Amino acid sequence: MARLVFDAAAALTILFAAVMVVHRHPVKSVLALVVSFFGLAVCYVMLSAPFIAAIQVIVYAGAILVLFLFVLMLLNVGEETREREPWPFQRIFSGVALVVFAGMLLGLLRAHGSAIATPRAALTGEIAPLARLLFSRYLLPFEALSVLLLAALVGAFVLAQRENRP
Amino acid sequence: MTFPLWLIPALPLAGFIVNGLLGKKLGKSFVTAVGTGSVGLATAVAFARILPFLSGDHAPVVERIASWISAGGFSADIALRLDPLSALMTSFVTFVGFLIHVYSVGYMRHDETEAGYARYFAYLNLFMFAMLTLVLAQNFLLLFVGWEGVGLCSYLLIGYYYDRQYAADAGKKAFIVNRIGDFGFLLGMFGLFSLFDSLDFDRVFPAAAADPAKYAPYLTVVCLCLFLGAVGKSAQVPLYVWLPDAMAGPTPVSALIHAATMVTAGVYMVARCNVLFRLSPEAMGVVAVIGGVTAIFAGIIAVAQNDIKKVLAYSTVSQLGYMFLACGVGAYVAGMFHVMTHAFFKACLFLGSGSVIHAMGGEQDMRKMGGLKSKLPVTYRTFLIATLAIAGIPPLAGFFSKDAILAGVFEHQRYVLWGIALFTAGLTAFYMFRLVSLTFEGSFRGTPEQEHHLHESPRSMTAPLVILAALSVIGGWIGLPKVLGENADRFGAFLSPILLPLASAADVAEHGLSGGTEWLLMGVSVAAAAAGLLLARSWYVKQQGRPAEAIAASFPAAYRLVADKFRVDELYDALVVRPFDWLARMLWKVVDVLIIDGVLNAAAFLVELVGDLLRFLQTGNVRNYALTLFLGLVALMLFVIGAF
Amino acid sequence: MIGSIPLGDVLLASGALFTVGIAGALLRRSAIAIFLSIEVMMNAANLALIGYGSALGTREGQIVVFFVIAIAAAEASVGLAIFVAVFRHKETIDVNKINLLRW
Amino acid sequence: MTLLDWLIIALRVLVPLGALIGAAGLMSWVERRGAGLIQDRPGPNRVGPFGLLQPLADAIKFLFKEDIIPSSADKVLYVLAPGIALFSALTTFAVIPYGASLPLAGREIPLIGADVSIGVLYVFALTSLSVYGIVLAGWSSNNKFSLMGGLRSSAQIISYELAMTTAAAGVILSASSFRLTDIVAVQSGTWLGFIPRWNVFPQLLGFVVFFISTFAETNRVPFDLAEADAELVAGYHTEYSSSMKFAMFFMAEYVNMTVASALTVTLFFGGWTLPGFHPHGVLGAVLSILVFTGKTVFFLWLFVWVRWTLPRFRYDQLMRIGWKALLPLALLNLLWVGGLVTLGWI
Repeated sequence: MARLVFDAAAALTILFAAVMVVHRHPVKSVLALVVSFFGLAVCYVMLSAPFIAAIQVIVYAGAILVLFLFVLMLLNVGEETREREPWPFQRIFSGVALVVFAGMLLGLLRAHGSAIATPRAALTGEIAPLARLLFSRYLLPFEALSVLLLAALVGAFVLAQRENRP
Repeated sequence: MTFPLWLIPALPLAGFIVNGLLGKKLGKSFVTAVGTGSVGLATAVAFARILPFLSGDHAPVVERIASWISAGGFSADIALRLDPLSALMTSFVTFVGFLIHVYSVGYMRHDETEAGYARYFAYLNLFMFAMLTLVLAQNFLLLFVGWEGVGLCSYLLIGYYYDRQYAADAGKKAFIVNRIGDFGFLLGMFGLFSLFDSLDFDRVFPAAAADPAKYAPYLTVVCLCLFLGAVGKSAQVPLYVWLPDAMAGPTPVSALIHAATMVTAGVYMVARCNVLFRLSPEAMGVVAVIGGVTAIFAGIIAVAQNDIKKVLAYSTVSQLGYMFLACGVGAYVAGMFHVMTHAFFKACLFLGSGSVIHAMGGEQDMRKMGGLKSKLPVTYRTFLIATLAIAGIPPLAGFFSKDAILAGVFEHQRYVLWGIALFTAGLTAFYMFRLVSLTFEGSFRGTPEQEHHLHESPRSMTAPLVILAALSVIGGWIGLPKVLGENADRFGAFLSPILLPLASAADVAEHGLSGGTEWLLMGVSVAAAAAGLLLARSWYVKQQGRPAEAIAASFPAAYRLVADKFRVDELYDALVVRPFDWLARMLWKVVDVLIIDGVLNAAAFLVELVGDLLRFLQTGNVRNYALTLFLGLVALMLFVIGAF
Repeated sequence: MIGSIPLGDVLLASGALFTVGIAGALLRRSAIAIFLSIEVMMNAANLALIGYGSALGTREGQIVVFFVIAIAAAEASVGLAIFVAVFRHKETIDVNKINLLRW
Repeated sequence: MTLLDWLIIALRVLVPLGALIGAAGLMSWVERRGAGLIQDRPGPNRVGPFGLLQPLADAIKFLFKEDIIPSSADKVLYVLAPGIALFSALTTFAVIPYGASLPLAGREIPLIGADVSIGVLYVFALTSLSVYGIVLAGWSSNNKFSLMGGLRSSAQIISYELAMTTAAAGVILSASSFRLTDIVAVQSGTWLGFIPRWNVFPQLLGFVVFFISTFAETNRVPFDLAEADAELVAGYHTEYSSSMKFAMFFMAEYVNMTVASALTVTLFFGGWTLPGFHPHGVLGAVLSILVFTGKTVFFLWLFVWVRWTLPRFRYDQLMRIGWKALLPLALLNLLWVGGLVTLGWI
């Protein structure tokens, strides 16, 4: 049952990620990605990470992708036009490399996929242990992250400012 | 209350700092107070330390101030030493220095702007600091600091009138020639350190004395290196050329630095290292020969000079040669005795000449002077006394010290050198009385304007003259020869713990001069001096210099040679300066421009070429870069998996 | 019910998602689409982390994912600000046309 | 799991859902009657007693109107947008406990849609999704007024979400749980025998910030800049001319209001609890639902009251209040609660 749900959600995720890549209209791409990330959130729930699932929806779907939409609407970016590539080998090389890469991943998965034994202790969806870990052993990275976010805030503000200063 | 030793050099240093930083703003009176006051205080402190020391047991006192350098096995302290030798040096350096500071107040007052006045006293104070550090140092390294410090001040003060080309050139010349000597001194220090693992006097000298056989072979080299330093600093052949040019500085500077104190630092250093030199007869021989050659060589040049300060400068070189001659034959006490008496009368002579130049409005050529004795009575009398002293007329100071040297040379059976020294003594009397006669006797030969301007110098200038003249008279009485009484040579007795006699007491008894011989030697030297004196008087006073002109006319080539100072500067120019100039040009034009720059340019061209080709990889398209990145990733993964 | 999801499924999904992301990053020309593709790649990595964490019974994977999401937020804000600034000058976000940094 | 279990689950979800939709309809009547009351006029009073059937009449009208899709609109998104809005509004209620447990057929049935461990986060996740409905509606209409409305609204919701989340963090901190049933549980009982242990008392500041933020989140006056009829015609739903899709937006607004009130009650006013009220049995369960409803209705009335009393803010004022007043206040509240928790006072 759980596997079924997970597989379905994963399939949805991949499908809509592919839609995002294929779709020529950026707004549609973003919306496809929203759906994809929803599927991913479901996957996280099934993998007993409900907190991450909620974060995924709140931050990714609720903030980051909204920001993308925002910028798209602000700039009024239209559909991607069909043009000749300035460097024709880009597509061919990319295709070949992608096939090799995918084949390699599959091969690796087939050879080593079951390398890890069944879990020693199944995780529960409790948040408190996660919080304890986050605020004890990973406190320093957590605080560093807050500084990073502040820096990003200031940086984004400066970059997007209109250059009409005297 | 005992003052610490460090106060003696520290006071002039403080004066230097105050005058150097603030002097320009605070005016001449302040600069005068600080400049002379700091040296005066230093003199007072020095005598407060030295007078009790004289009555004590003369045991060396070492006062360690701080650890200076400590690296591996090497360590050097900032430590000062008071022993008979440094006490002697300190006493006359501070005292003569103080007098010359006082004299400078009168000499410089009208000449200079406020800034120049402050600069002058700042440098002079710095010089006092360096010189006192030099004489009080407890190890070679600190001594070297003072050594370099006085060199620096010498350079600064020679070039004091830096807006005059010849003064600036003279400063550079002094500095560069001194560097050659300093190079030797440094090598000598390296040698000492490698031999003794220390540069402390109290460790080097006892170690050397304890095991002469072990160190003697190396010490010849070390001593010659050290002596090279002394040759540079004390203006001996062949490095004497800077000293006559150094007269470009203000006259009090010539008196202080280039007559009384700094130039005797070489003699002091050799005397300080007498323990080392005694172990190397070869080095001693070199010292004696160089000293003798310098004495006569400079004396001959002095005869043909017309510039009053140049005559005194060559005279100084000649007298310094005397001192080294004494050291070279082992008569260190005589050498140091002459250092002291020479400081008195030569300072007096220079200051007197300064007074003359002052009165003449800057004129230095003796041919334009004459008949000044009535116009400058004080200057004339003191100058005459100092001249008699340097000529070696008893019972003035010069007689005793010069006699001690001649006796020392004779005693050690260096008869050729003795002959040279005796001839030089006569020569000295001759050119000094030529100087006095041309300057003070006869009638005035300058312009009427100069004659109108003639006047005696102010009190602050004549007072040091009088004091120094008095010292030129009585300064020799502390070191009377043995024939005048068993305990007459108090000077030798005082220095004996430091300057051990070359031979043991038994040797002295065997080879020592008998009373009769000594009387005879005295008589000979007085006769030589009197001969020179009388000859000069008859030629230049009675016959108005006509015999000298006649001689010069008969031997024009020889006269020109001597008047041109044997053309040594030209020789050096041809032998050293031009080849070096040529080499530098070669290195610049060929090695640097062609070879080094060529290699660099070729490398830069290669980089540019490669960059020209590689830049086509930079398409500016992010997607190309991303693809390249991904291709690299795939390749890397394939490699890791082992698919290759 | 959780333990019954095999790790192989998770990794397969993660790998597929990652490949899709790379394909988007290499083939699309709109800077925004490339950015989105990069986000997809990051999420693929996140999925793998969560999957391994679940399989190993540890929460460290979730911690890392938490950090990744926060950093992605920072990155997105700065990146989009750059796009806005670029668009203001070039009137396009087609990366083929943004190639000033070339010879 | 028997059929009965499935049935119970279905009922637990569907009954409040129906109630919610019904409440939305009722609220449209309350709003208009309230407006009448405040503006000293009757309001709708023709259909049924006191005009109570007016919502029904409106629903029938909406259903039968012609459904127009603008020709230049993006059709898929245009249709999808109101669905997203209503969906996110309705699903939020799933994690809010609306009563004590109900003993029925030998089992205790918790009166909550789904008692999940990340309840509060779930609420915020869905709230943030509600932006999509508005943004997509604005964009897909291909109308500049709609687009401006959509952009304004999304910026507003994202901004106020920060203040709201931070204010709610105080509650989470004092309950040390994201689970809403836990949050309700810690608020039962009293201080000193007569003050209810509701979060509103120690965290009055947090409550004020939270409640003001809910006005912005639901696009209600004084923060209804997205609609702002005077400037933007009707904002993001200009092109949704009175069809069923407009009705869905309309309903979404009232559902959101209801959910926001319920959430405020749950977080700050003890949910279904009352001091001295220990429900047991079916009656107790029913009473607890009534308590919860009563509290919620109070806040719903407050929404209406404010709407017809206060004027609208300017857009820059709105943003300034959100970032420079509410967010710092919420942080202050968090600091205060943190201090209280550290000292062990709550």
